Amino acid sequence: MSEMQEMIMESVTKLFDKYSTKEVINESENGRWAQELWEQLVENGMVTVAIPEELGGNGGDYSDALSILRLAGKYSAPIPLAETYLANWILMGLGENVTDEITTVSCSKDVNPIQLQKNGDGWVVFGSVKQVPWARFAKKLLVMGETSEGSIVALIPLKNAKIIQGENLAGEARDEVIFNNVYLHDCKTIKVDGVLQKKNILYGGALTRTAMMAGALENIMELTVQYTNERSQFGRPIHRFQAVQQHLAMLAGETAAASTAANCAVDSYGKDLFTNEIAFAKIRVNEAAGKASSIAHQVLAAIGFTYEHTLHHSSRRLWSWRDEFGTETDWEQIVTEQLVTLKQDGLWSMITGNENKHQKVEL
Amino acid sequence: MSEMQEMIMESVTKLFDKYSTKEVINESENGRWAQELWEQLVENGMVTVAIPEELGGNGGDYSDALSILRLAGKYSAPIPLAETYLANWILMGLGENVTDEITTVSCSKDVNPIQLQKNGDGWVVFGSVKQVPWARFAKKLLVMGETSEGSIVALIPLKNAKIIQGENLAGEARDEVIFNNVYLHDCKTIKVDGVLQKKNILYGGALTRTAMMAGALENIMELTVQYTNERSQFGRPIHRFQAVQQHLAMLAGETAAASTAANCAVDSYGKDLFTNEIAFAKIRVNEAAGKASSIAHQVLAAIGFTYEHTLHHSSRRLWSWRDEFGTETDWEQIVTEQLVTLKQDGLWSMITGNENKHQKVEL
Amino acid sequence: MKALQIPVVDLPKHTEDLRSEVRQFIKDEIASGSFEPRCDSWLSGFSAGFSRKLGEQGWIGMTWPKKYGGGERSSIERYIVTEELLSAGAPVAGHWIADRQSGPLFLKFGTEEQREFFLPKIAKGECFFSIGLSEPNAGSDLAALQTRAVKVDKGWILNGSKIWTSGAHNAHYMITLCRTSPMNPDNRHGGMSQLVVDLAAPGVTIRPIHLMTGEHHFNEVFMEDVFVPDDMVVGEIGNGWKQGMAELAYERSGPERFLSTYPLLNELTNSLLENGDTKGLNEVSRVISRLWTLRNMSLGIAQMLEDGIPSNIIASLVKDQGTKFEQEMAEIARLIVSVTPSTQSDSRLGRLMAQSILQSPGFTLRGGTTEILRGIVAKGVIQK
Amino acid sequence: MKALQIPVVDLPKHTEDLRSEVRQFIKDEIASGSFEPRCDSWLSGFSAGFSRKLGEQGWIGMTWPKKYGGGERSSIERYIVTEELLSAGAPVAGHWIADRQSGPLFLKFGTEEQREFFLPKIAKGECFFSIGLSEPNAGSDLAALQTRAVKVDKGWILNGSKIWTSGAHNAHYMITLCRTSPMNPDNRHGGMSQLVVDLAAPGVTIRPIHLMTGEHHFNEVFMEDVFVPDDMVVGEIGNGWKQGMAELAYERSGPERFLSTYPLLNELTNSLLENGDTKGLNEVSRVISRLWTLRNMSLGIAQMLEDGIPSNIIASLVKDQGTKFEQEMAEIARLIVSVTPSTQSDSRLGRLMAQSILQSPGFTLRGGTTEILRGIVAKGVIQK
Repeated sequence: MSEMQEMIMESVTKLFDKYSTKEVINESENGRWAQELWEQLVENGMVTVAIPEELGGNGGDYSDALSILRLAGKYSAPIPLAETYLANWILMGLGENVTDEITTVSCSKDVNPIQLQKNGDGWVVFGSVKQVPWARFAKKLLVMGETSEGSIVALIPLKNAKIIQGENLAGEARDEVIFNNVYLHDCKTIKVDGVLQKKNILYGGALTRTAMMAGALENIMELTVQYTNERSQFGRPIHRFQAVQQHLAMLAGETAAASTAANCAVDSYGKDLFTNEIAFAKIRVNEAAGKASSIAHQVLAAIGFTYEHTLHHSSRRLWSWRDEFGTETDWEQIVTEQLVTLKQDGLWSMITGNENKHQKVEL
Repeated sequence: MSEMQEMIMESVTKLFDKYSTKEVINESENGRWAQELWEQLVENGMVTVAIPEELGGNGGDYSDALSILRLAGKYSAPIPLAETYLANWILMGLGENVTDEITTVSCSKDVNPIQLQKNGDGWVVFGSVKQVPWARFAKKLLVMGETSEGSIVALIPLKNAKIIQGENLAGEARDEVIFNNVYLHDCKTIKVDGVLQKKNILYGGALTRTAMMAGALENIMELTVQYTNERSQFGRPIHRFQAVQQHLAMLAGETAAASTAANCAVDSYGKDLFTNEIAFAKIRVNEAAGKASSIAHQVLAAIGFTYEHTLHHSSRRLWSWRDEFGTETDWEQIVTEQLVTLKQDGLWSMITGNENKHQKVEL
Repeated sequence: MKALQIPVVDLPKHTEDLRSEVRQFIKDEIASGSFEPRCDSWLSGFSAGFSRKLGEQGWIGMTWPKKYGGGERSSIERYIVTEELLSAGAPVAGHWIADRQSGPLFLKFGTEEQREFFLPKIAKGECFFSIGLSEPNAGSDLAALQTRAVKVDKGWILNGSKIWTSGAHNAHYMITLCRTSPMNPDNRHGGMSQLVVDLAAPGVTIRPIHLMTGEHHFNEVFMEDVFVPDDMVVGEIGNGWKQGMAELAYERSGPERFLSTYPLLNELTNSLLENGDTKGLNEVSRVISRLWTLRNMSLGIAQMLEDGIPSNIIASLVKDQGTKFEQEMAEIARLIVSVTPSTQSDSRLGRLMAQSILQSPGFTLRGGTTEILRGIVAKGVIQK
Repeated sequence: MKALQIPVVDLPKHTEDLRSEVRQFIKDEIASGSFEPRCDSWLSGFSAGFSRKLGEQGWIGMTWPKKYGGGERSSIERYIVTEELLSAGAPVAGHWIADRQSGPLFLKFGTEEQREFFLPKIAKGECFFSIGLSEPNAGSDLAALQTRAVKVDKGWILNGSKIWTSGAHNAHYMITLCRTSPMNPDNRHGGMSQLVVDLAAPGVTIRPIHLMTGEHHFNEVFMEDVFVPDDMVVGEIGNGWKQGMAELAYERSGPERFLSTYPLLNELTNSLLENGDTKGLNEVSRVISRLWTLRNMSLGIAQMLEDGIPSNIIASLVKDQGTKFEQEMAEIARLIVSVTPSTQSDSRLGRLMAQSILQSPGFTLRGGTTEILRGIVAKGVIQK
């Protein structure tokens, strides 16, 4: 980690410490928008990271942005930071200016494109988009669309959309957005290769989730270590029990594995947007999410199962995020599409990344 | 268990204690036939159990026979007792007389029928049968066959067959038997429904393996308990370590589960030859085989990994037997064939066995 | 390994009628909209009305003597009713503890007056119980508990608090383990007693403990100078630990230890059948094999209880395996079908998945953690 | 959780040439029939000829100073050569311990004379070592060892025996941990030293320990009045325990801790590809994700070693996960393909499955059992 990055991390940590508190998180589950948290991030220029200044961004690279997301995951920040990053990166890839408005992108792995029909200066929009994080609070939605002239990426204002509120297992807003022949004149549309852009959103989205999950796992690990240090039973701290030690070691193993997998995926993203690394990482981190949550809850026992404790901020998010932008099963199918192209004895090269490297895709 | 059965078990236990010793088992792996063991079983009438006297058997029921097989499994008896039982039960089902000669049946789940052509008083036999337990020592092979007039079950003398020696992971003889247009005049053939009889062999064979595996697991459990009692480390018996206790408990769990599954399958066999219980049991016992072997080897550590110790007599047999007469995957496919016939919410009745009971099949 | 032997239960022919009755009853209830099947319904499915209906059917206190309102039926018959209700995800939380633990406790240790007073009400589904065991600083180490009762004229004055008491907010009474004499370090488990606390009595405060799901099933119960009359002492003063352990033993091997997520398995199977997904059904086949085995083990233990054969080790072992199975069920399902789990999902499968995942941490904690159970099993097999 | 941080290693561009070289070498060797790929080849694949050829290539002692016959290359370069050899199932058991442990031990603790004498021979692939640690009654509790050396003129007289010494029957020397002063109960690990025993010396007897597979890789080594000259003492007298532990640390995180069954995964994938079995490949995808993660963790640790950053906790953690992975590989494969595992199978897949299953108990025992490793990890994360 560069010195610059360490400084950013330090100030973001302070910010989350102050504005992404237990109360803010619980309140957000009751439907309150974490206004101050978002505003502070905007003010500190943390919403348009990994985007050059000439496109309206704050500079930095993907690694910076994903380190921030990792902290957002660790602190259960109840805001669509990942989605805003993702939307901006997509726009950047298309040479468009970005924004620090609250922007969101569906986290479902298969979203049907919405329909747009040219009408004078504007568009008539029709369709519904499920699993949209924080749509009820967001200003804009980035989504794939179809027009009479082919596929587009659309950046659509949400003010006239119908929102059906929903939530994931962690109580994070995951709304359905419905456009019922809405007329919009301020909708940005960019012609694209539809298949490629859909893939772009899926891979980018999965990457954000691996980083956030690595952060949440770090939090679970810290809470568990802390608990085993503080809690005594039969007259000694419970980390002295061999059964607890076995749990701790397995938890450490899953946490470290997820961290490494996420870091490697992040590292690969700067070189190529569609790497096997992202697929491998999402599978491995998803697996870690289930195992680690289960271990931590077992160790923290009844206490960790209450709303009062904060363990569930992370465990419930892990259970949610592992399904967002693709489950293990979904990503296994994607990896399998690569596998079937291998020659005999070609697997090792795929794992070591020395052959079968994809060409860097120009978007 | 009836008093009669307890008496039989007691005497069979004594017999195995004396004739299925470590040395006999190791010798058999070097190619020596456990002559005395087999002869003693024959002399004591233990080779034709669960067959009425009028067909040449010694009476008793399936439960008696499978209890003997369980002991054979526990003692790693290196003889085709299961196969002789199975062949005799098939013959009995067809109303034929049985024999106490060494008889065998392939333990592969998919054997192609051999071809038989009528020639005067005898038959010309062509085909090969893989995975035939102890074929090199057996007198006869029971196998499915095809004639110009349809499917048969054939009981074929092995004296003119070509035998290619093979072995399973436990070093038990699993030979290939090849008939290269062999002319035989003393080959018993019985016309049958081919599909049904093949199924009959598969279910019956799987049942024998679940019983034997339950026995082997019992042995593993006993060896492990004994070891943890005797072995000390850091100044105390290792069963005092919580990590060892966790292993012991899981091992006990797998052993008890396998035992129950096998017993229930045995219990069902007397009522119906093709029950779901046999499928469930083979899947569950197979699963237990892998888990239990792994735990026991972990606990017994280096000592249990040597040829000198007897743990491998059971663990290697478990690794072999779980593949014989169908792996978990094979039996899952068979259960799935049942599942697809269920109505909505019909699963519970299948598990409790209250509906969807198969008709008792007449063979 | 005699310690691990479990009998095979061939359910008597006549029980089929009972099972059919229960199935018909459940079918009618679902048809009438009385409940929606849900996971873990024996903790989270409270319905006083449903409990009363079961009481009317004679399905509470089934094994108890008729003179106390029981049915004098066998453990196996009770087992059948229980497993049918749980597999259907029916709301049985109300009377659950009274039927499973409190009733048997009164039968074993209670006075004739207590039996006559409590058992008929319980059997009617009109009187619910809680168990007051855990305390804030005495997790698995129950000997450390602090709640104490002091003898006064005609009764006891009780002070202290209990935690994790499920259903206390719906229950009428709580059987409370407390110290009636100070702890003796040489006999940490001595000096405890069991008192029946009327939860409506002055001095009792019940505060909800919300689960991480937001649901309210557990409570903290505070007792401040609560007067408990002498006739509300269960069994002997000083024998509470032993009695409490006996009470816990009833918990260990029932179908509730592997059926908590069965409604999910059922719905998953429905969905796979509908989609003709044989790959998914292959995975379900393996799950069924485990479940079938667990059920047969559990049935065998019910038979052992009926026959008076000790089954503590096996019961612990079945609970360990069963609760792990319940947890795995949720994890397995999400990899087989492409449904997003959410408590507000449009699809029942999505809702059942969410319930299973969110409730799952509790399965291997309640009634003895995995670690405690494994310790019991290991010591049991070593000693035999 | 700084303790769990592992750097991401971007392999330098120039290492691609090295990797290609190794791949070409292996390809040629296989083509010439020099070896058949097998599982667990670093324990069970002995070929003195192959070791010599690797020495000729400069692939033994790669990181050592050139003056001792080394290559002065980076840990990462050594890593690449190692992982290529292991993934191909090449027979590297001969020089394995000398390259991985004995050489580094001499570099760290040996005398100049010892380095000059041993290291060039090792690097040529002509001098093999064993490690004499375990004893019949001192499993994981090494402090209890009984082998002792008594000082005499110009050297030591050694008596005792070692067990589980892998490759002793092929090796030239054994680095033997022994007591050089009696055990002090207050400092159980003091008073031990490391001596280099010439396995051809009078008084040394090597007896095979056959594995349950029938294979011979391990031995019992008996030492009866064996004279060890003073110049064969490694490091300081009395410092043997610490040195021995440092020696073990080299063992923990290399690719040999997760690649032992890789040849099976490769052949499995070949077979699934041939049969167009996408269902099977889906399962392989998950396995690959685990393997890819383990490799990146292990590579990160190699980088930490290079940079002098302590990595004992992470290394233990990777070994724990990696060896479990090796075991699971065998179990997963048999459920995906319908091939009967047998050491004499006609199909390579069947043979590799058999090797994996039969060797698998050893993976989680050697170099520290799972239980020991988890204790190290737990204590490590608690202290940070």
